[in-house]
Amino acid sequence: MHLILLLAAPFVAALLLAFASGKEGQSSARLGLFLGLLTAAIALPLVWCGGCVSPSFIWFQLPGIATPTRFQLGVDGLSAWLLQLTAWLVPAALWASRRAVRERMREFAIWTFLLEGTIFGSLMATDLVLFFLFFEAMLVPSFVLISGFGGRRRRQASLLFVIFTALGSAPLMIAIYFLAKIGLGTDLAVLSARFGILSHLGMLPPSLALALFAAVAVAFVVKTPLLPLHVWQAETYAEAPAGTTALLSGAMAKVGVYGFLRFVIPLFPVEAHRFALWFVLAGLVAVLYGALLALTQSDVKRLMAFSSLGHLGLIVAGVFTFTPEGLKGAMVLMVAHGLAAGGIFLLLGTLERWANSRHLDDFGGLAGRSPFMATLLMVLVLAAIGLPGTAGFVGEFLILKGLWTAFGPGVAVLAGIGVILSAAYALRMIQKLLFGKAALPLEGEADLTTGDALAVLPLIAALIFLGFWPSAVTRSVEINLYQGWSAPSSGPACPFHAAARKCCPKSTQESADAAGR
Amino acid sequence: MELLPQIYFGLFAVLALACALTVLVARHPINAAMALIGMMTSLSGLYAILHAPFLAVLQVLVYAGAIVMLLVFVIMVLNGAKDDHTPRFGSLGLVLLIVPAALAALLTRTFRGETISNNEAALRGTVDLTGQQLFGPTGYVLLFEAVGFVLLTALVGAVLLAKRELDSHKETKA
Amino acid sequence: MNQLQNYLWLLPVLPLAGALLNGILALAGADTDEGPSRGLSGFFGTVAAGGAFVLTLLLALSLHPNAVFAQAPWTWIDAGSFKVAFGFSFDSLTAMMLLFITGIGTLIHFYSIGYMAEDRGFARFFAYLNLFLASMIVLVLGSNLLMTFIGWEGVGLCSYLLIGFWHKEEANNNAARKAFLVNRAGDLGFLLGTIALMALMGSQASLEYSAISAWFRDASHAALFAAGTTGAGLLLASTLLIFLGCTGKSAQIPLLTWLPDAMAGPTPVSALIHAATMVTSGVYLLARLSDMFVRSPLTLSVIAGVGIATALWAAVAGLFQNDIKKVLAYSTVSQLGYMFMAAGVGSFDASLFHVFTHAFFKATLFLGAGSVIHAVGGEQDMRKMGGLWKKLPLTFLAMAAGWYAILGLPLGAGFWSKDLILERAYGSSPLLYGLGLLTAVITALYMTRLMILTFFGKGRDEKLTAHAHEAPFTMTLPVVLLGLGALGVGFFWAGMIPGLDSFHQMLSPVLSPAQSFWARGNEAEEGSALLFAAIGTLAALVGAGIAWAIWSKAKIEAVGSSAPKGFGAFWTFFFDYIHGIFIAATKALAWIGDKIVQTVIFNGLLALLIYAVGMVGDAVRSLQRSRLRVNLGLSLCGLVLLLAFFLLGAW
Amino acid sequence: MTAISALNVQFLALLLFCIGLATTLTRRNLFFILMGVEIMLNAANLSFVGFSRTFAAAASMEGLVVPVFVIALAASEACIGLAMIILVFHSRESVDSDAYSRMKE
Repeated sequence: MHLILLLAAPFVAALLLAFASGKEGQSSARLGLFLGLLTAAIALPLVWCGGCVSPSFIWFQLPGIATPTRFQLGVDGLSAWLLQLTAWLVPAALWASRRAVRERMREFAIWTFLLEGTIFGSLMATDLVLFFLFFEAMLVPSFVLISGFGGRRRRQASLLFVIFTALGSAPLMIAIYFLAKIGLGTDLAVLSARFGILSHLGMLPPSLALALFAAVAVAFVVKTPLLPLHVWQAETYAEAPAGTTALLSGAMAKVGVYGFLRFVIPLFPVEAHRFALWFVLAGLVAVLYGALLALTQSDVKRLMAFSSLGHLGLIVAGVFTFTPEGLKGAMVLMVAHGLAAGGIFLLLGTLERWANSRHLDDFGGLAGRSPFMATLLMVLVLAAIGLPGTAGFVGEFLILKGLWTAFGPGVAVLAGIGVILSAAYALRMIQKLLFGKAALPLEGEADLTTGDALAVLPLIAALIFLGFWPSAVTRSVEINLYQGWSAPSSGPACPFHAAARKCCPKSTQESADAAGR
Repeated sequence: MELLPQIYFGLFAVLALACALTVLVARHPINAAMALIGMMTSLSGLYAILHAPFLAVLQVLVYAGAIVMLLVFVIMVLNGAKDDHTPRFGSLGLVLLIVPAALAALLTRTFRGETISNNEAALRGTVDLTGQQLFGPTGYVLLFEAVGFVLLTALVGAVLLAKRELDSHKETKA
Repeated sequence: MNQLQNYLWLLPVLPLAGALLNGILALAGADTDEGPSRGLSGFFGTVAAGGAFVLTLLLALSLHPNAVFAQAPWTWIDAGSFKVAFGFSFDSLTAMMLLFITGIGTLIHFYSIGYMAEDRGFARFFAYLNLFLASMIVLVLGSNLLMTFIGWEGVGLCSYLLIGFWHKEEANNNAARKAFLVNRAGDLGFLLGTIALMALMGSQASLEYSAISAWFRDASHAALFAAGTTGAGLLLASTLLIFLGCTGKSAQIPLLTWLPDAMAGPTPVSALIHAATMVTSGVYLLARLSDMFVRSPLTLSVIAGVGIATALWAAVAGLFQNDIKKVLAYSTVSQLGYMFMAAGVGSFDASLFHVFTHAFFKATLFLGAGSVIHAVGGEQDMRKMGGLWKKLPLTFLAMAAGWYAILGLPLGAGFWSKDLILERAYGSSPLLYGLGLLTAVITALYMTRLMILTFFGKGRDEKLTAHAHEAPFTMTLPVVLLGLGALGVGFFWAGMIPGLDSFHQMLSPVLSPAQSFWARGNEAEEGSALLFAAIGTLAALVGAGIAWAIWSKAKIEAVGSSAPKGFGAFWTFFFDYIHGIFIAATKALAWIGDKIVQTVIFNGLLALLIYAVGMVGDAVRSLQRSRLRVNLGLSLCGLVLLLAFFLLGAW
Repeated sequence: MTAISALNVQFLALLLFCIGLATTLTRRNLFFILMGVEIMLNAANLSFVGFSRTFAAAASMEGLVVPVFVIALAASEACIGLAMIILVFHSRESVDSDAYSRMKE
């Protein structure tokens, strides 16, 4: 029931806001903050509960599929922290946006809650159809948020975003139907247990398995994004309102990585291992490419967008090392990047409002004008580049170690160069924004008030806390609902066959054998 | 095999077809509307001999009595909706006749050899039984309510549409 | 007294608390005209540093020579079989490092109260300084490589913040950024080296220093990295990569360009971070991992080579500088080169001893220079100074003590440590010894030049020197104390005087296994200690004499900026040019990525796609635009076709 | 009951449906289009009633319930449709469906 309550909470919040008076932005923001915190409070116990599943009931029947689609929610170590991340970013984003959105705050909050709800749904769904429903529904609130509250080129950006992500997930839909058709339903637990063995035992033509794998993977490649399907990202992140960008990069992009962890790898262990190196390389290309492009950007939000591209590339690379370090590092880095990038985007939103510009050259000397803002931004940027003592470092180190273990030093060095470059662009940004002399007179309040800082301070606190106690994340990863992806607790990268075997525990192996006969 | 129902069936069937064809080819909408009434009435007769008296009455009351009358009313309001400059059939329209013809041929071919027969145990569709079916425990109460809402919405919508029209007329006149 | 070891965590927490307090003070007082109370933040900052010093002293006194205080409050990283503790360990090496770090740190905090008194960012400065001290303590106190790395990057961050302390000047910011980035390149080496080390140790991988030492000391593991195996490659990679990290932090070739630029920061910062403590952490790390390094002779010879090359290069570069702080910066680089050379010949204890003495005399010199700069109103160009010894007698005396020590004149601190290094270098290779001696001559040359230009002759710029006056008590006291230290601390290990080797005794539990392992492989020739001392003194005197001959009577004019020109510039900025190549390459790549890949390829493809879709859409729309019935008819056609397909297909 | 062939009812419904469809497709007058739709709805109703006679007992009533709803919906459809015709007739002075094809412009 807890999970259903959690899923319902954002939708109920949106409904409540819809009934509330929208005349005063301030009171809408307060209501939104309150409801967001309430939702986050509901999500909080999940960190301790480990794996839990809601009661399941039959939802509807897909035509042509024997097994019904079930409405069931599940949370385990993989999703619990991403849920936390989303749940806590939402109140922060709402609170930080209140001065920028002003009187349209109610609408902004409603759509933000809807976005939160759909992200929750896709993180909790244990059925492919249910997942796909939420995964696609995510587009609607984000489209409205971008095109309704965004910057000057918001319409192009929102269209680009929706077209790319919708096209990307279209093959996923076909693949889901196909999987359901051959794989005894759409329930993830069943499917992941049986489908792997089907392809492993050669009952599935390899080319078909490959096509399905590609269809599923491409949806998440777009969402994450990885090169070359990242074209929508910079434009979208730059034009979306700051609060939404924080959610897009902080939470929604993680759903892409989550998709790899929850669907691609459990369903296609053989293919995933076969193409692991390619995914790692794609991730590293994204790391280097993102860092290099971030070095040349003059638009702060675009700069941070490319930085996100790089970080997510590193995360994907970590996932595809198939080592416990790589996976855990990816998890920690996901949380860390969500917090840090989310916070940075929120602060950049305030800066954008002050300067009425996003151009780096229009800024300068903020450290003298607004020391509080400068301090917070500095801390967040340092966290983003993975300074030890923040969660990002643990993630990056573990991923580096995983890369070295799985693919040797060359790959690790490539990733490391990306890490250096990330410091280069981050410091360039810091220098242009905070130091030197002021370029343009800024409008607005002199500095962040304590109230404004409240949106960001918890993020910083969490970053530092997880920097010293990352076990909170890494231990929970070991709790996994499905057999599909069990993090190997020791030993090197699982080889081809071992992985396939791992995906099929005994009981299901027998049943699959029976099915085979 | 009783003869009387057969005769009635043939009569009503021919009548319905003739009326429908009249609608298809009629020049003036008012003629078509009259033919439509004829078709509705003959269908009502068919329902009656198919043991569905409630539907037969409903058909006459709602369809022939209300819907087509509304149609006629609007045609009259719009002054016969004279469209002398509108040809009866476009040249394109004739080409499109292929579609229904093909559909008819296709389905006829499909069902020609089928054997379906009436069931002796079928119940008679009286008001009583139909009502029980509608509102019974396994019934359609929710759907019925929903349809009620749809009707209400249609009513309000029609009023709004027509009212806006009237308002705009007032404005243009003023 | 053993209860004390439960308070290890307090060592970094004390300055951290100071940093937080000062940070809050700085932010809270930001919108007032005066800024936060200077007395309060100076007090907090200094007390936090002093508290750490007192605690270190108590811990060091209660530490048995062979014992280790250890504390690991929790498991930090937990990824399956790979676990890293959040642990502190306090052994004699740590004790030695911490004593001078916190001791000199406290003095410099005290000095800063005077030096920064006029500055608006007083509280911020103390926050950074305290944060630096906390990071440095973590660096030294950490019980494993990753704990050290927290401090390692932490001090890098503080260095960044403090170099760019006066952030309105673009030059300072650039210097700060350069320092951070060059360090980051080194830090990557550190991390990758750590990972390589774990790969080498395999299933027993642990990052705890005690475990690493034990692993390498265990003779049964020698086969794992015997020549020709993958293990040998891993060992080489690991040691070289970690050494790369050390070159970054300790400004050695090739990652040394940041340190001279780092002089943009306030002078106490230069003294504390960029002379006495942070830059020596590379040497500390080598000593910490000495058991590993001695098993890779190739790496050690690389270290020795890099060390002497850096020492010589930086000493020559020091000759070309006119900025008083730049001279000291290159001098620091040069002295660090000495330390690395010592480590490279397997004499970790000698290298650490030089770290220790160097901390005192270089801090003296920097703080003295700071007093001079303070006295002449912020001018740093030596060519404009002169004749200051009458006006700043105390400062002059202290700096003279520093000068005496760095030259290695008898009984000064540098005399003992430098001679020890040269002696050990001779035992390893006469070439190293010769180059080291040459460096000593040049060191004497530029240091004497500095003293002459600053303190002797006539004041060359009356405007500056006329009103020069001795700094306040808070500034002179630390300078004098450190000056005394520069003269006296050498007696902790006065090799020629029997009984005076407490420093050596203290470190031997940590370092002797590695050094004796090394000594077994490298039979050193023994020379007469007295002879080495005499030659060393002679070299210093020669250098000083030449300098006196050239500059005491020379007419010096201050023209243009204080940066060197001509060949001096080429020599000084040689490595900047090389770094420039990398920067240019990165920029070119970024340009290609931005303008070609992103704009032309990706956005071009996107535009093409948009165009194609638009065209198809237009085409289809023109079909749709015709009559309603046609649309309906067409869709029905489709329906009929579908029906036909299924119905007829079924037959 | 057995008097009337169930198949013939279906064929009648099919023919009616096709005539309605033809009316909708070929006529250009909006009124005729609307009337064609009504014919098609009626044909569907007839089909439902015809099939309902082939079931036994309570199941035979199901087919008689659907037309009730269809009739209700047809009423609302006519209601809205006619209102719209009035609306567009006033704006275009024509009931030619081709004249309305470009609703957008």
